[in-house]
Amino acid sequence: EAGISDFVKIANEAGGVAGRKLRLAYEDTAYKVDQSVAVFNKLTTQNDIHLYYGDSTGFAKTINEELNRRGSILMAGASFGSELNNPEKYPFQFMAGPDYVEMIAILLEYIAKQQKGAKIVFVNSDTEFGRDPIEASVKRAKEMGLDVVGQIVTPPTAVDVSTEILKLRRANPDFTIFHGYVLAPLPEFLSQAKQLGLKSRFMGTFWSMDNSLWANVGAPADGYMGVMPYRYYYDTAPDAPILEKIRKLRPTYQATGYMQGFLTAMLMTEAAKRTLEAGKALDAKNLKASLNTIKDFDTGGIIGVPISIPGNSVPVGRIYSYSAAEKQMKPASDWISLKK
Amino acid sequence: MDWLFFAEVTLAGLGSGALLALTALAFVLIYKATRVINLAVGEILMLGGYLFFAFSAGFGLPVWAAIPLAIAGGGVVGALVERALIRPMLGETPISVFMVTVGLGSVLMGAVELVWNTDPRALPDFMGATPVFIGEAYVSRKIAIGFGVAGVVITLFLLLFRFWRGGVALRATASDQAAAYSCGINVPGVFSLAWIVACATAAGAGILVGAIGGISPTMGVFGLSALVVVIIGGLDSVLGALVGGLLIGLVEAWAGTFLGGEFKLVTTFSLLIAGLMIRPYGLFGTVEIERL
Amino acid sequence: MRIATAKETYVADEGLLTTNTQRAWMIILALVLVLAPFVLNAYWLYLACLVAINVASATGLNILTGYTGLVSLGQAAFMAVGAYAVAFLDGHLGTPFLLNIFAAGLVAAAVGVLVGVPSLRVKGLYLAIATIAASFILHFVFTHWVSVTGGMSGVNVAPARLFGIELASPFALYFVIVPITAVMVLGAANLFRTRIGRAFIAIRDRDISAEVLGIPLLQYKLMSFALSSFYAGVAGGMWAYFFRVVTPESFPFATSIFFLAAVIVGGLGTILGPILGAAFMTLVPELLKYVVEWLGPVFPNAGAALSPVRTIVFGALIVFFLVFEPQGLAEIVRRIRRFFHLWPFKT
Amino acid sequence: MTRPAPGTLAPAHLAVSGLSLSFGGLKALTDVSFEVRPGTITALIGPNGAGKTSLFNCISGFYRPREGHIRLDGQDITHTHPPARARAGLARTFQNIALFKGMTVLDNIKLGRHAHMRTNLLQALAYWSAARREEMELRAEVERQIIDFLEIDHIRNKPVASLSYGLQKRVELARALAMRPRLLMLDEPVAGMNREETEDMARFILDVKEEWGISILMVEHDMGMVMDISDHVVVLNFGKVIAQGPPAQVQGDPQVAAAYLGSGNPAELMRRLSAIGEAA
Amino acid sequence: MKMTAKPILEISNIEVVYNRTVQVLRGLSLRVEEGQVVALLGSNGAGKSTTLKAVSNLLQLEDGAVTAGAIAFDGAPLAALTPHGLVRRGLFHVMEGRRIFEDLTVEENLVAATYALTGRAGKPASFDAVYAYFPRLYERRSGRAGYLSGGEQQMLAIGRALVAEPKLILLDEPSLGLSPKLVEEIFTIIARINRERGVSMLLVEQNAAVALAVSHYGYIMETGKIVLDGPTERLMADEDVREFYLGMAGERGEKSYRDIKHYKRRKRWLS
Ligand SMILES: Nc1ncnc2c1ncn2[C@@H]1O[C@H](COP(=O)(O)OP(=O)(O)OP(=O)(O)O)[C@@H](O)[C@H]1O
Ligand SMILES: Nc1ncnc2c1ncn2[C@@H]1O[C@H](COP(=O)(O)OP(=O)(O)OP(=O)(O)O)[C@@H](O)[C@H]1O
Ligand SMILES: [Mg+2]
Ligand SMILES: [Mg+2]
Repeated sequence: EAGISDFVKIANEAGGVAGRKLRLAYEDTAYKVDQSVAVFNKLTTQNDIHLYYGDSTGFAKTINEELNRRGSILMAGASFGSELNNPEKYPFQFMAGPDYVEMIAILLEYIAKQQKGAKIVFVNSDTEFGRDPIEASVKRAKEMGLDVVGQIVTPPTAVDVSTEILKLRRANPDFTIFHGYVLAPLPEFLSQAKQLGLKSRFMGTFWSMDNSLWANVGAPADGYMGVMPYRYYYDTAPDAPILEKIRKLRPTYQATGYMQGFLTAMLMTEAAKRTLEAGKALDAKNLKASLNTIKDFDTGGIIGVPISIPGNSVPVGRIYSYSAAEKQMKPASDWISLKK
Repeated sequence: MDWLFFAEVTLAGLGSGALLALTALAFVLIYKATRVINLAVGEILMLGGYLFFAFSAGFGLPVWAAIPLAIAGGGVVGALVERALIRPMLGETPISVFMVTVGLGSVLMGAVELVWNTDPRALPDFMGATPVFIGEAYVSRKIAIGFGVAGVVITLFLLLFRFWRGGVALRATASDQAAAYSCGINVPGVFSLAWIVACATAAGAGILVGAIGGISPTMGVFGLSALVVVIIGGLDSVLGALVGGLLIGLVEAWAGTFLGGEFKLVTTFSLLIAGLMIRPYGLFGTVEIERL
Repeated sequence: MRIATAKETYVADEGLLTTNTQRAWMIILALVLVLAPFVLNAYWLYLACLVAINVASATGLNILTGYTGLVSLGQAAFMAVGAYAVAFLDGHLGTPFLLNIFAAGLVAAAVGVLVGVPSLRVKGLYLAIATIAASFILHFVFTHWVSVTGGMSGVNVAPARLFGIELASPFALYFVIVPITAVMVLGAANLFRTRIGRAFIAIRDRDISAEVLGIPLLQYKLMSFALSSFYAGVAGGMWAYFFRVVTPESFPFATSIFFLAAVIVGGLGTILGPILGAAFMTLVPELLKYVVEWLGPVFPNAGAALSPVRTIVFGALIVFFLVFEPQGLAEIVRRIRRFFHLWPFKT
Repeated sequence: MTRPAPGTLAPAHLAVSGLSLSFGGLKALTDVSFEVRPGTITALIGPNGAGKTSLFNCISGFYRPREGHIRLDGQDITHTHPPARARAGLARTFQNIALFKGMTVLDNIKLGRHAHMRTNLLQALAYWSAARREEMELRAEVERQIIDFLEIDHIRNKPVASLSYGLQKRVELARALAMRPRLLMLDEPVAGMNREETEDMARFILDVKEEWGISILMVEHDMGMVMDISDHVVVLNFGKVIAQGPPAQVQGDPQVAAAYLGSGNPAELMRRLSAIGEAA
Repeated sequence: MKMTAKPILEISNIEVVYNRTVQVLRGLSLRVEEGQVVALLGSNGAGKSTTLKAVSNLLQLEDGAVTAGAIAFDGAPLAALTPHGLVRRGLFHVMEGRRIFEDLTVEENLVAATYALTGRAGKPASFDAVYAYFPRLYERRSGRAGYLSGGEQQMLAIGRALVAEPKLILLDEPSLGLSPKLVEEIFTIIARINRERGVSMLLVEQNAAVALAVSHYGYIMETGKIVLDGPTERLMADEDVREFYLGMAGERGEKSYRDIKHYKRRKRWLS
């Protein structure tokens, strides 16, 4: 939310979109589907809205029918649900990053480079979020000649994971890929794995990749890796002017969600801009069309490479690894863009 | 079949079962004295975890100070809740009081979110990391410690109710407040005591659970699993809490390992229903008298 | 002669609306309901429909919990069953709207009976927990019976059509949802003027002596379960047509809590209760948004704090009502009525 | 007062033979046999814990006897369900009042008729003519026959919870009468009532017998009343029948006196008690 | 009976209201003197139990309240004391309808009663006396009290009072549901407890004959007021008391229930 509003501010200072100013209407939704739907109806009846930023996968799915019915709004969401990355079913939605399958694909690319035929275990929580990419990823891993030696599912309310650890110990992989967790029970996994001297390295996806999460996990967190589509707040790479702007705007650390929002707003605006410049009406179809025309687009450094949006997602990412010493995620690879 | 593996899984199950039992104890104590199922136990457990977090990570107090403080904090909450919400509900239907605790849980959860926001956190590690080995079998240190603590506390309560007439007072109060008064039992006193002790216990359990699984505003759901335990063991039986806890712990461990994690919940819940059909008041629960 | 006159008075005395003022109010209410959609905007219509759906489900739960004394925390699961039933019928068989809704009720009722079977042996809060267990098991079915439920990703529902008209917008749906709910509420009101309603209440108050007085316990407990989950099923069916997609996440356990809360806050064992309760519990979070907006200038970052505040308010409301008004909103209304002697409902 | 005349109901004949019941080790009833003749009042007396209520519970089907038979008009009902027995014409009141606290007096009484009504779920939901008619008939009948008869019209619409003990007992009787009983079982109908109310209740019981033509089985500790109004007395002690016969005869029985009646003579007792007074 | 002796219980025109709406007691006054047994008679719903609950401070549990008047126990105003405090000071209330703890065993019920002794010096409580008075309870001592028969429960209720060794016992219908023989025994016991241990008693009882026999002084209440009181001898001579409470028809002595007329003569004091 902060990310979006900041971008809007910046954009408007820069003269808005084709002379028009962007207006931001915001409502919190507590990630409850019916809440979100209520908000959607509220906002869309109170203001004439063209671009909408929603929250959960559940909401994206629930509201989709309504979007298609109205055909006036282009929506992006905080969710990277791979299911949403389907232009036929979700014509008027997109996400400012790779979907979960693509995230794991990026991890796999990295692993494949590191070690041929590495042994992999997938660990996911038994939730919609957690199950999302697993099937596809296992398939892909096999295709890539990687050896999937185990799949572990933890119940949604898992606190104690020692039985899962025991399984992991038996499987003894080179890489363990977590999905469907934010933090718990990862620290317990890592520390027990250390206790047992497992050689495996641990990897995760977007939601488990923010620094603040790992701040007071301490030693066990060291070396935890994962895929992140954006640069971090503190990244001072020369080709990232926009991060300078952000740091000026907000002196303190901003979480990865901020970047997500910021980029989403940027892409939406870009789409709107292109639509208006083409002199078309701001309806969902045109917006989406012009969004898909985005090719090798420079995000001002939020993403290290120029991006394109072939479908509903931005299949780009980079591996970071956590350094307990500096309490920061550090780049561990180049930018990896998947080509379909 | 890999027996060592089986043994390790079993041990792990017993370990987490003990934690469940400890939490279940909180339910039992309150029910014994007030015939109330306190669904907020889960949230109080969470609060315990956060209090510990605040005292140790926040104010940087040493662990030996933070733990008792957090537990005491739980007790205080218990006292306040009992005085402000439960006592006015005397004589209302059990459902209403049950619902009050549900509301309470929601309030606590919101409050925690407000203060510490929603993202999960890890507790500073205070249990050390060197793994425990029983024979060949590996046991996570934290689980082992949790098992020890839970075991001691529950045994303590078992002895207490066995040899102390206070146990009678508790049950008398639950059974008929007016009559309890007329026997000279300090009914409000009994109520407060039960709530304070129970909530303190829950807070303590929260520290253990948090140390293992980390803390987050949603960790209250752990209370739900503990509730299953109490129902299987019997709402008003400390022994039931213990046995039920270990039982569920084992079942979950085995189901999780040999069927797969997604089967843990279904298995326990099916077990719950089957169990109730056979013993409607749990393994050790007091059977309600039905007479004409 | 006495009989004749007596009969006269009894008929009147046993009516739902005893006084003319009550009838007058009823008519006014009806008019309001009919005219509402023409004045309300899409947002408020959306809420109106949502309230109606929740009222239907809450009324069902009230039959089971409020009148028969069997506490259930499975209402959400029963709604889900209804919703999936609609999705399946609509998707695979393409049967007509009203039939699907009705069928949804029946399917849910069947499941309800199944879940109710333990209720003969299992009592009170033990039963409540058993229903929780049942609803989690159902949830497992929803996520794993992919061929019917579409698993985690759920199933979509085509817009409802009635007499060739497509009912997609809240405006259109309002005109089917609200009447259906009204009929269901009326049914409940009638039920408790007859022997069956009395039997339910008797079971609530003292089930064993009820049996000795000639009420077959199991049959009636199951009947109550069936009826209440029928209501849930129909509500779920309407929900499905309203949101047009059903996923396991559509009816989380929290929803069951929500309904129990609604019934209790509204007033257990009254017809008016669940109506008020459901409306109240549905609208408060929305009103809260306006409060926050209104506070916007005062606390700039109120928006961010909204969701925890909403959680707190939700809980605080339940607590507040139970502590200060254990009989719920219905009791307040009754007091007002006693004061003014005119109100539509005879509770 | 309009006199009820449900002549359709013939008074029932109850025969209990060789009934035995035990709870774990405790033998509550052993080989109990007795009869209730049509249209008579039979009193069941005995020390506390003798098994009177348990016997009632066996007859109304709440307890399952270990041995023996219960026959109503010759047909064996030992193994039928309680509701079936209610339909067959067994009605009872309870030692510890068992009214439905959530209902008004009227609804409590109406509930008694449940087993004899037909309305099904659908009719009930729609309150169709059938259902409506049935309810109206019931209401009229209850008003005319029962409420007037027991003189409780003034409390018709009160919630039973707020009534005093005596009135609650009367409502219980009303509810039992609404069950169209042919055998009425009363468990301590006048316990906790003073002389005056006892007289009223006695009057009602007699009327029920004489004017409604209903057989009555009654447990009661008030000897004055039992001896005055009952036609036949059965004495139970430790679950066994130790004597039965006409009141006078039973009262004379030394065994009964020893086990149950005590001195049996208030005047004598009063002398003894005040004697204790002097002693101090 | 001299009214000068020190009262252990003094109720001066109290009013009691339930649920802030139903007024039940209307200015009721009554006193129990040290060592006396006082009988309180009255028809159903007169307010006898309410009076006792008011004395033992248990009204608020039923949403009732004393709205006027004062009650003093052993010289001290009662309003200040908690219910359990009262019990520990020696006022024990045997409640109507045998309120025993169903889930506890018989013995545990007695243990619960020992809480009345907290804060009092003296030997540890023993239940021998109780079991001596009620052997039946001894047989069933380890069984759950809820399964006792009505009468057995009544015995247990009174047994608890014995354990508590109070100064004043409030007895609410102790004979309820007891066999004639047991009624005699119980009242003999009551009389003995009073005469031997000097325990004062306020006795609510429907069996007027025995009640008046054991007591020194009697009150008769109707609809929340005392309508007649006096030493028992005088009450037993009263016309109405004889007819309505003792069932004596004029001179003919005991009258039979069989020849009760269908009309009722109304009590003089009600008109
Ligand atoms: N459900 C039960 N479980 C165990 N014991 C029971 C049960 N019901 C009754 N009893 C025992 O059986 C005996 C008879 O009980 P019952 O109630 O029939 O006596 P009663 O004749 O009715 O006595 P009272 O005149 O006091 O009511 C008593 O000793 C009682 O404790
Ligand atoms: N909890 C209550 N709420 C409302 N009214 C009550 C309550 N308890 C008693 N009453 C009313 O107060 C009046 C007196 O009740 P109480 O029980 O004191 O009478 P009683 O003299 O003890 O009668 P009984 O001889 O039947 O015990 C009755 O009319 C009763 O309806
Ligand atoms: Mg009995
Ligand atoms: Mg009384």
